[in-house]
Amino acid sequence: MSEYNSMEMMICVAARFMEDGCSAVVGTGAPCAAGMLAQKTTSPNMLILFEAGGVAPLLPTMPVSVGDSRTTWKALMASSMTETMSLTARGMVDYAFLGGAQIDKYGNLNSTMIGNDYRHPKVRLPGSGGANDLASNCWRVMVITPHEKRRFVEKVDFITSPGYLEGRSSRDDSGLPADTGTYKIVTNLAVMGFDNPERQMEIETLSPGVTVEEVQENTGFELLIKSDVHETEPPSKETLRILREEVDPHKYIIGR
Amino acid sequence: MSEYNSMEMMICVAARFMEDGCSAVVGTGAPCAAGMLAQKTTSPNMLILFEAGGVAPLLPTMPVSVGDSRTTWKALMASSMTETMSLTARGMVDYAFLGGAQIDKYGNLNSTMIGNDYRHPKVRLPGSGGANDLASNCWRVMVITPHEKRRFVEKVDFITSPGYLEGRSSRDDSGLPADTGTYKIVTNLAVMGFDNPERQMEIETLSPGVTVEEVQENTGFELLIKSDVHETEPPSKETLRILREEVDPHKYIIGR
Amino acid sequence: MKVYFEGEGELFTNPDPDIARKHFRKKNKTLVDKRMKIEDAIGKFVKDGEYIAIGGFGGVRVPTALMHEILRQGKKELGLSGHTATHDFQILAAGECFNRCDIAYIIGLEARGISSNARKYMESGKVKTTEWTNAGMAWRFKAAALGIPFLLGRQSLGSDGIKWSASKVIECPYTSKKYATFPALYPDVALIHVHEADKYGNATIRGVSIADHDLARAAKHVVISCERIVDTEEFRNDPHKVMIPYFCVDAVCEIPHGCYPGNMPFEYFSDEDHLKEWLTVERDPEKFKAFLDKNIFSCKNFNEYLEKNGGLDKMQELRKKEFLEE
Amino acid sequence: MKVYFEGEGELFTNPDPDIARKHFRKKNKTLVDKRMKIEDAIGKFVKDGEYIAIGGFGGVRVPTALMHEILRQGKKELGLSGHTATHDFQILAAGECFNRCDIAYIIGLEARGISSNARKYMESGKVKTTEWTNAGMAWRFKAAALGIPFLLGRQSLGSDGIKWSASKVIECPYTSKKYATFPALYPDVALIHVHEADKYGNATIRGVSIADHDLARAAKHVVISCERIVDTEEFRNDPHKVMIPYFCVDAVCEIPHGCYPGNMPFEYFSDEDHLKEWLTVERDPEKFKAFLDKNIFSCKNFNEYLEKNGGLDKMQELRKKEFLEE
Repeated sequence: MSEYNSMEMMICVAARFMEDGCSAVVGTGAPCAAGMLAQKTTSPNMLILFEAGGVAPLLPTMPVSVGDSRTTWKALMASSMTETMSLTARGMVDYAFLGGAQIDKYGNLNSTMIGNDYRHPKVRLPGSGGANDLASNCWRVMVITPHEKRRFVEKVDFITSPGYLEGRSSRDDSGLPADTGTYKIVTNLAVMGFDNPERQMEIETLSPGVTVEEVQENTGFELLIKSDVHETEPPSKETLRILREEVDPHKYIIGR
Repeated sequence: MSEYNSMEMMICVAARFMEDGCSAVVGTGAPCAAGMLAQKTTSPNMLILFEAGGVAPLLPTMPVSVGDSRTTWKALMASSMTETMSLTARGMVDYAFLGGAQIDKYGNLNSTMIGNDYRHPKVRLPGSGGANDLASNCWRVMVITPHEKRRFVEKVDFITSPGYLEGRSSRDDSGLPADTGTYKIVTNLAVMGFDNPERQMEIETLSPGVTVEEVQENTGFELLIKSDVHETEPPSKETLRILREEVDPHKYIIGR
Repeated sequence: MKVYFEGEGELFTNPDPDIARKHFRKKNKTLVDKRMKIEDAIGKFVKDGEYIAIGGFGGVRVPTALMHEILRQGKKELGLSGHTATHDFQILAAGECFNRCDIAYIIGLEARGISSNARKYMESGKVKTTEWTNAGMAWRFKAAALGIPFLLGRQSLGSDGIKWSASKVIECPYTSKKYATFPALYPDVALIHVHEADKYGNATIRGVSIADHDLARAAKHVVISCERIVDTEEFRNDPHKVMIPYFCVDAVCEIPHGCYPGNMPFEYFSDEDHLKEWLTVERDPEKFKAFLDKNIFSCKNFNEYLEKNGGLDKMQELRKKEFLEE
Repeated sequence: MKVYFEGEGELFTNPDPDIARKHFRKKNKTLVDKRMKIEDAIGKFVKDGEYIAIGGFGGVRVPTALMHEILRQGKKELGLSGHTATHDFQILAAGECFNRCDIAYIIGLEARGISSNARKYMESGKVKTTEWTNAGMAWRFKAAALGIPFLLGRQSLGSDGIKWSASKVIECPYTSKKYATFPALYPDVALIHVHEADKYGNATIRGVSIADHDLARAAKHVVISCERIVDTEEFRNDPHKVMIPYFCVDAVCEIPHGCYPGNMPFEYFSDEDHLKEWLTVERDPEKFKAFLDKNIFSCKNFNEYLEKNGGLDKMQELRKKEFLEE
């Protein structure tokens, strides 16, 4: 594990899921790095969007805000939030990258509050921002997050951004668009998906040297385990070089 | 009557109703001439709009289309139909100028079809265009039209643009915004309004030399007559000069 | 939440965003060269029986060249969005290309008069119609562009038009007031003439955009004709210019003067004489047939049509007229 | 047409377009000079107890100078649209200016971290909240701008947020599917910082417009601050530039660098050091009070704040950073 840190690993693994020619709304930080890396490796024709209105910029550096001027640097459009959000509603956007303080076994995300009373939160968090919107209308949600027991909970205190809600058909039943939902969770320990009838989080691949038990120990609920679970392919030297030299030379993200 | 023709008279009279600082969506032809004349006389601060998106142009000549490039000549915005129509929906537009093949005693206008079967019209007309939209959402509708019996009918064959529908409160009951409706009908014979509880067409002023009987003879239904009916003030020489020299020097409209 | 009323008009397209979503998901989001010949663009993207919508405003920024090609290729049984349709409607009626129409404004050419041939076609019983308004149609494109099944409005309430529309009148659950609903319109194809486009389909419009911002987003396929192809750098250097992004667009045809005899704002004014000729010659079916043969069916391309109607001299004259230099 | 569900959240503003119509009817459509001092603009148009909305995107194109003035004038009990609110929220929370808030995004400064003071204020029980999303709030402004009482969307469906929103879930009468409704939001005042405006209030924005196109149309009053006043001719010579027309606007304040320490696209980048200082100093209430006194309350105008934080040198440095010349 000494050849790369876990942030580098997560970014490289997440980037790999971006098939060529896909479209994605990315945020600041790791998602943006993953998007930029994908464009330089697996998905040269990827369409990168930012929720405040940046469309297909030639990102010169990492943005500090999803609305800052980097997101429209040599862009094809400096549009609006309404434009980006309506693109997701029309089904034009394949991927959204989201995070949260908590994630549960159905891939629901919480970024609103900790506690059990909305009117009196133990801890107030920022709220949805555009996360709920993207989780509702993009085809697939990607999550890049450190794997911690306090973060991976049986049930989130507040569903800010919907995953599969209570599993099975409950997402569809709520009225959310068909065939959408949380796609992959990329952590320092594993890659997990929901490709099962229960729509529960399931270990698909394990980071090099990590065991199923170790993942389970760091998770607050019981994970499903895919029958063919195997090791996550580590990032190639070339991919790491591109990430370090071209995507994040100042180590804003990968230096964390 | 030899000092001006009836088109000149109607334009001058209609322009007079535009109080200073009002806003109006105008069409091509007489309405546009009335708007331009008002700007040069009674309403120098009038905001002129065109339904296809022209906002506050410095009209160099008469447009041939409500979307042509004259409607955005030195304009403040070359916007969209959505913009103009949403302005009317928000209550930002005082006046709309409309016409039609038929008008009835409640000020309803027909520009869709002649006949009594929509599926088999005797004569197909262009349809609403933006007329219904403007009649629905602008505060006041102005009509400039020749006064003919076949045009002024008891009941229009088809309500394209709503006036007071069946009179009394029926316009409000339909769900149309409160305090809106047909305001003045300016013809070669008279100016008529609807300022009565029945919301029926009522003679307010008569063109010089015209009698109530003459107006009634040219109307297909019984008109109400305002108690203080009097003569329409004829256009002043200065107003006529501006109309002829500055508004329509090529006599596109007033030469008809 | 009450539904007070439902119009009897037929919905010619399905307003369900989920059907559109499946299509849009598959749309190519890659920067690929979409320039093609007009014959190929119309041949590939306008199919008999499909529903088409025309950008611009009747005689303003209309894709005349694309429509002539539809006639030459003999497209039939199209559905048509009659949204502020004037000369565009006249052309497609001349070819009897459509058999159903959402009507906001048809057969007329605004102040210029009525197309007698288009009127005859609409009175022939050959065309199924549903009745709307300009804002109603703009709202329908807006709903589609927003990915929602309908938009509210108060236009149409109380009119006879709403009876022959596919609007419904509902009670607003917030205000308890009546509002009409305008169902999303996702055309199969939109044909839009623009000022400039790059080879990928990024396109910029000057002058009024009418409903084309939303139309380009609502349509399942978009064919762009443009006055000029420009380099993508022009857009990347000023990302406020693009009104229609490339991923909405399927074909780009460079056709200078492609809106003639219409008015292309900031380029050339309408040829009022030629539009008058259309209106006049239509009254005599024999002459009209010859007129169409000459101006459309016998033309190998759009330039031949332009040449037959004054060529470069006329184009320069109309440019001067646009800039009030006549 | 079923209503499946109604959120428990309070509506802080009335979504009825008829109430807004009465106001908009009276708005001045005359070209009058609306330039005024920032003190007068805030004094006249931001009244205690009213509902305000801030343009821009938190740390991008925010009207910092206008917000500082709100604190200096001690405005209280405002309603606030917490739409992509970051540094703007932090400032208004520092002044405890609001007591109710529509929340889409608050207390955080995106990747920079959480404002501990803003969090404390939101956890204090002093602020009533209703929960939304970024698109939900954008939809609410869009509905208001279109003059309709609500807009549909599928965002929020299935989430806990919708329980604390004022959305309703209805059955679409066309598709029989579930959609959430987003009630129109007509703020009493919108504060928007722009690149250029003329003295009448016509305003142009570069970079992303976020929801400001619709916000400017939804608000009953609009106060514009701008980097530069320009002559109206600039707009008349290119009528594609104006995003906010004069008749929406009530006051125009020329305040160069008026968005500092935020990022003004194509002008200057954000001052990340100063934003970090805010986040750091907030953790110590005493220090934070002194910081606010220094940077806001004791400043006679916005230039004094700029001078205290680096003055012209800093402004030039941030301009270089914007153009990647650092």
